[in-house]
Amino acid sequence: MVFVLFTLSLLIFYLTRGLLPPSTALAPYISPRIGDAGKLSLARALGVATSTCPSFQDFASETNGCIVPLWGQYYGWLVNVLTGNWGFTLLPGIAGTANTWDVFFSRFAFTAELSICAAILTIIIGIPMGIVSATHNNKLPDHVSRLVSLGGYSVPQFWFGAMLQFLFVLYVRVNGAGLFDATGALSTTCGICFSNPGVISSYSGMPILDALLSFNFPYFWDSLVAVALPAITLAITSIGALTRIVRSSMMDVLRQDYILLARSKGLKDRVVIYRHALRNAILPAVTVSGLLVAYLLGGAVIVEIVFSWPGVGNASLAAANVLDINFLELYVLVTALIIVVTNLVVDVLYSIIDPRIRL
Amino acid sequence: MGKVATETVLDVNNLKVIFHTYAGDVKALDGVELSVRKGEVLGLVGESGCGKSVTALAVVGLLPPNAEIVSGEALLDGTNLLAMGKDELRLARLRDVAIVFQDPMTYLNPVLSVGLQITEIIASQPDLFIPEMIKNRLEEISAIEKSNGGLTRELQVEREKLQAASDTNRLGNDEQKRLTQLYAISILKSVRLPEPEKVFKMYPFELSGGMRQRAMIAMALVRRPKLLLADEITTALDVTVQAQALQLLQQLKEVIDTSVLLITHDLAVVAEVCDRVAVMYAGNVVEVADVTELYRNPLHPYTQGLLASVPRVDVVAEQKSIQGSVPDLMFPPSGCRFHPRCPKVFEKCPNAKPTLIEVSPGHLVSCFLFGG
Amino acid sequence: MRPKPLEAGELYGRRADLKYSLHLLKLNPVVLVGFIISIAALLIALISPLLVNPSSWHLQNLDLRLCWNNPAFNWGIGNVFDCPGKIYPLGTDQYGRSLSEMMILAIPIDLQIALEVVLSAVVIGVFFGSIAAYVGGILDELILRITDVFLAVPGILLAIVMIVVMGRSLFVLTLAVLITWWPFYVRLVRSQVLGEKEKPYVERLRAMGAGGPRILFEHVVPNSIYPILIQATLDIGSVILTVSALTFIGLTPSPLLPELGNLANQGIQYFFTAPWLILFPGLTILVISLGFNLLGDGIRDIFDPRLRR
Amino acid sequence: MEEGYFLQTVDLFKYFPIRGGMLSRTKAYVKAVDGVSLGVRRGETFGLVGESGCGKTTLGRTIMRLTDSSKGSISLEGEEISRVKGRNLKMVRRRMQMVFQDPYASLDPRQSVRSALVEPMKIHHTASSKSEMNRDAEELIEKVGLNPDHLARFPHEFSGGQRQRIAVAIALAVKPTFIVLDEPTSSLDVSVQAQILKLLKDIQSDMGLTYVFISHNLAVIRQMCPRTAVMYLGRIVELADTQRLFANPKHPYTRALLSSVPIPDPAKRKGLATLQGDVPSPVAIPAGCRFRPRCSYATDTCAKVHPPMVEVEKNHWVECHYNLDFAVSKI
Repeated sequence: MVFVLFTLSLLIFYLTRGLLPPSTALAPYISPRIGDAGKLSLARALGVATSTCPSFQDFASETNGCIVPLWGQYYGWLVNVLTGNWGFTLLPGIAGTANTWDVFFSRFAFTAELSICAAILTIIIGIPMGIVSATHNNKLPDHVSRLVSLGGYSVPQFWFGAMLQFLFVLYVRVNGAGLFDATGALSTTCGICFSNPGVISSYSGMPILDALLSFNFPYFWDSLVAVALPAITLAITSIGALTRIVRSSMMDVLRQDYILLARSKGLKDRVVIYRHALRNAILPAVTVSGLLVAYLLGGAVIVEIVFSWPGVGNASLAAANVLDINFLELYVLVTALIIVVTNLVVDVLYSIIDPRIRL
Repeated sequence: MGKVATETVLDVNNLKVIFHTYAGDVKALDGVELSVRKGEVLGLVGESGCGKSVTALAVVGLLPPNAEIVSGEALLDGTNLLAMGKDELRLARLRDVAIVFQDPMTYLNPVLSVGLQITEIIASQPDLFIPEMIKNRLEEISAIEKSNGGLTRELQVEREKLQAASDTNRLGNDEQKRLTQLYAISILKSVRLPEPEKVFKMYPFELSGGMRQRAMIAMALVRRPKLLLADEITTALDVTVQAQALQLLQQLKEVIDTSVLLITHDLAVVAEVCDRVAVMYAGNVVEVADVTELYRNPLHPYTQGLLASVPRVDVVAEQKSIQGSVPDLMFPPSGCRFHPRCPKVFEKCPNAKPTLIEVSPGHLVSCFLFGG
Repeated sequence: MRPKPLEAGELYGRRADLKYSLHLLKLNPVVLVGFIISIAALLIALISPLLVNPSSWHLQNLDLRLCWNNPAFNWGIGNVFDCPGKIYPLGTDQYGRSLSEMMILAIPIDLQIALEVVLSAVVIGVFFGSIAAYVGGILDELILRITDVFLAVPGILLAIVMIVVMGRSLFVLTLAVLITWWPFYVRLVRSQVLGEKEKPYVERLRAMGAGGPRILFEHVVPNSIYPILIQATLDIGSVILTVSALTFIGLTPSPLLPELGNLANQGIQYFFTAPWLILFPGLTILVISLGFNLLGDGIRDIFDPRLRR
Repeated sequence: MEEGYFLQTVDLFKYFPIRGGMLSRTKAYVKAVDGVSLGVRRGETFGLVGESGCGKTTLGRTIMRLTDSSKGSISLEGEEISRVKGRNLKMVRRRMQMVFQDPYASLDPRQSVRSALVEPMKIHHTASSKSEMNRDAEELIEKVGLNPDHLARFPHEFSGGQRQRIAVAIALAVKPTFIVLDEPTSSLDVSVQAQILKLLKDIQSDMGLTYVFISHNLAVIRQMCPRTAVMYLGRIVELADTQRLFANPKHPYTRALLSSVPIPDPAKRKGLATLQGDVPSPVAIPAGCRFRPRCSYATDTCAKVHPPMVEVEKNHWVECHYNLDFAVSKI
């Protein structure tokens, strides 16, 4: 785990700092809009004293020895990070120097909300659909679910999202806002959520959860509506993937000898399928949940851009464009941590479901 | 098939089964005739692919979805299993016909405990099992009474409660659960598993091959079936474990008073435990006889060949094999399906299908040499 | 659907094996659809230079006309496109180019990237995966840990950073997707080879005196290649999806480039005036991707040993 | 034991480590082969019989150098082979071959019979030209009772018996002098089994081969092997001429094995004697005599002292503290 995170941080560092000449790579940092605090922080990150390189421009010039070698820069960054200092972010639109950690996590809450909603959709649709498909092999429900899952797996998310928006706006245009507080703007069907951050107290930063915790039900409904389309769009691919996995493992399991014995014992079909087959068939699906989480977090980048969702994914492109190393590192490391932890949880789950595996 | 005087449990008549595969139709069973008498062990022998397991699965309605029963009937005490509805058939499997399979590793569910795999049978239709469970527990209590010369207060209370319950045939939920568990453990004990309480909680992977086979037999035993289908139950076992399993099977047969259809490819096992034998070849029963009669006086050329090819542990003798190999049942030979390999083939064989006729009392053979 | 049975003796030899596969293919309509779509896409890609002048995408035609002036949908953006019609079957884009022509030019670009990525990933996967599985020990551990690193981060994130840093070109785009794709193949090949090398015939070959490379590359790898090829077929669709997603968010060498994701991206701003600009490129991606997925799914069924009796 | 054996193992051990926990430390060993000494005479068929998990297959694989022994020596025609490597190992492999249990799995499904037959010739450069290889392949395929038309076909087009013939032909391709037959007929039907056994006998007398015949099937062992060793939990517990071993077993385990084999003759029905309990795990082998926990003759000595291998009669070796006589219990 430590190895994975460490190697990833090196990789990202090399990608953003090592491939370009230092003057280019560091250019975004050398901007007058970074105040003295920023300068200090930068100097610390680069491992140089502000006294030897007094001006911002000096940082970027290789001649007077202000630029330390790449490994030195990495060392400086690593020491800062290990002491809890993630530096400032260069994201455009943020005045002055903003703390990377704060900016990241205020946005990350939105990404988390979106991904969790999509994950819930994936599980509650994908697993039953896979089961139905397998138990009705080559009958109508199988064909339908196969088409839906393959379709979901093949549809470009950005396009699917755009089409959903189009249909939604058409609906609002034709029928009036009705249930929705639609202003006509594409992504902000939830007017209050994003524009008035102070409306409710923030516990988690996720609008849905916060609204629930503060018993603000109109707000809750609004945020639910807001997340609906992006979450469906994000979930569509993973629903397809999960359905296919559950279907094929379920079909494998239904062919197993122990299913034959279970049926020969005179058990009801329901018992055979849900007790005997599903427990075994769910194992492959559990195994890939790490991959599914990676799917969701990766897909979130595109979906957030399409829906102008104020999460981290939406900011990733801008961050990459300005070579905002602090933001990108934090982003990559947090997602990697989530995926690695998911895999650990999978191991635990596995040993609970399958008695043959002991931790 | 001649009417048999003795009472039969299972009568299979003219059973034809086809498997539809992507490559074509496999004519797996071609009119199987078979009857199991009450209280006997009938051996069903044949080489791999001859259809012996398919026969058993067809009888209990567990053929894979690509199988089609073209014709035939399987009468269990006079009722046709093949004409039953789904639920009726499920109840028949639950109560009347139990099947024990070959490989106890793959046939037990790896993620469920042995105990659960037994108790779920009872839980699926508890009212069917309550009288037996109460009777079993009362017997256990009496046994304790006998050995200890008295009963504790709790056991006395329990006995009274159970006696009351046996009149109404109703139990409370918790009581039912407790009795089910006790009953399952007593069954595990009766198949002579050591430390049944422990085995109850164990998972299949924690048991040895022989113990798993016993656990599977226990699952059949719980139901006290009229007919037990034992499908190659000793094939995956070592000789010493095989001996244990066969011994157990014989003893249990006496205890629960059932009939057994023992499906095997091992002629030595048949000779050891069966009362009568039916020999199958390529989807047909070709010869049926009393076990001593069959081994002393095999009539069908296939039976003769099969017996001559078995190596024996007691004498050194040259084994003779049957020429050729088992036909591909997608393209079965015409007429008598054995004719391409038969040393006594004559012009009639490829052109017509012989029928199973009784040549001497209790000895049936399907071959033109004997009329057919 | 009940197949016509094969005649006896029809099932011999390698050619018969192929014939049997085709026989199964005919019986499976879903695969057939996938097969037709995939072949059609490849054909269009091959003959596209004959259909459309490959350099025509530079030519902007700003002699604009107005075709759709529905007040309900007039969002104040200039209606500058020609609608789908006789001259331009799918209308024109905001540069005045025929959308149908641009899409014909786009298909080979997307397919080429997809094939390059998948084939390279297969080659890398077969090499490192089979060696990791066969040699085992520290080498296996090392290769596994490296794939762990790449599997722990959403590929698209790495790809975005790579493209931004290394420059927006088709080569970098291909490379960026490949970097995130190869670890899956290493894992897949490794697990296939691990399973295959436990089979008794490998033991027999060792007993015969065959050396490691012969066993690995002449027997084990060819025998474990089917699932990998199936995965590759499925992945052609997925790579197209990833590439078009990257270009859709603007990581394209040129806004004019006829590439399906980029065409959709250019079109999205005219969503309500010219919805066909995003509808058709997206639909094309869906159909091609679905085609390869159907094909891969069906091939998996066909080569399923359980169906092969 | 006498000198001049064709194949001899002395105190051969094969332990498989069980790794687990942090840093994959070795937690325990599976003692698959736990000190085996045996000698096979030139031109004989040496039977190795035992139940599953007794280590007979591992012993075969260790002799074949498919897995490295943990300790002990193996010599083939007087030459120590337990540690040879590389080129020398390849030379050894040319002299000894193996036929495996499952003819379905022991052939590469994508390889035609011809290519499979020619491959060992290529590896060992035993044929100089392509035409010579083809001629040899045709000769081989006829030798095992198939015809040259079969050369172009693939394994899945053959029946089980035919496949095993092909496997035998491949083993013969490099003209070995020694073959380990690991349960060569146990996945075949009885009516086919006899053909293969006869083929193996014919080839042996034809080419002067030496066989080690591994099987769990006592009846087959009785028909095939003049001398037999009985294995239990990684050790040979009894070794004698087969005739004598079957008529007068000296080890209680051998006796138990023999009496639990049913005989295909209802007239000889005897009621199968059963051995209680299961084979202990090869990870935790009982101290003293390893058969003690299941042995009805066990004494305190058996629990404490590992019994020595003694020659109770000429060429009849038993690993038991007591010279028991079971001859009366005619089987």
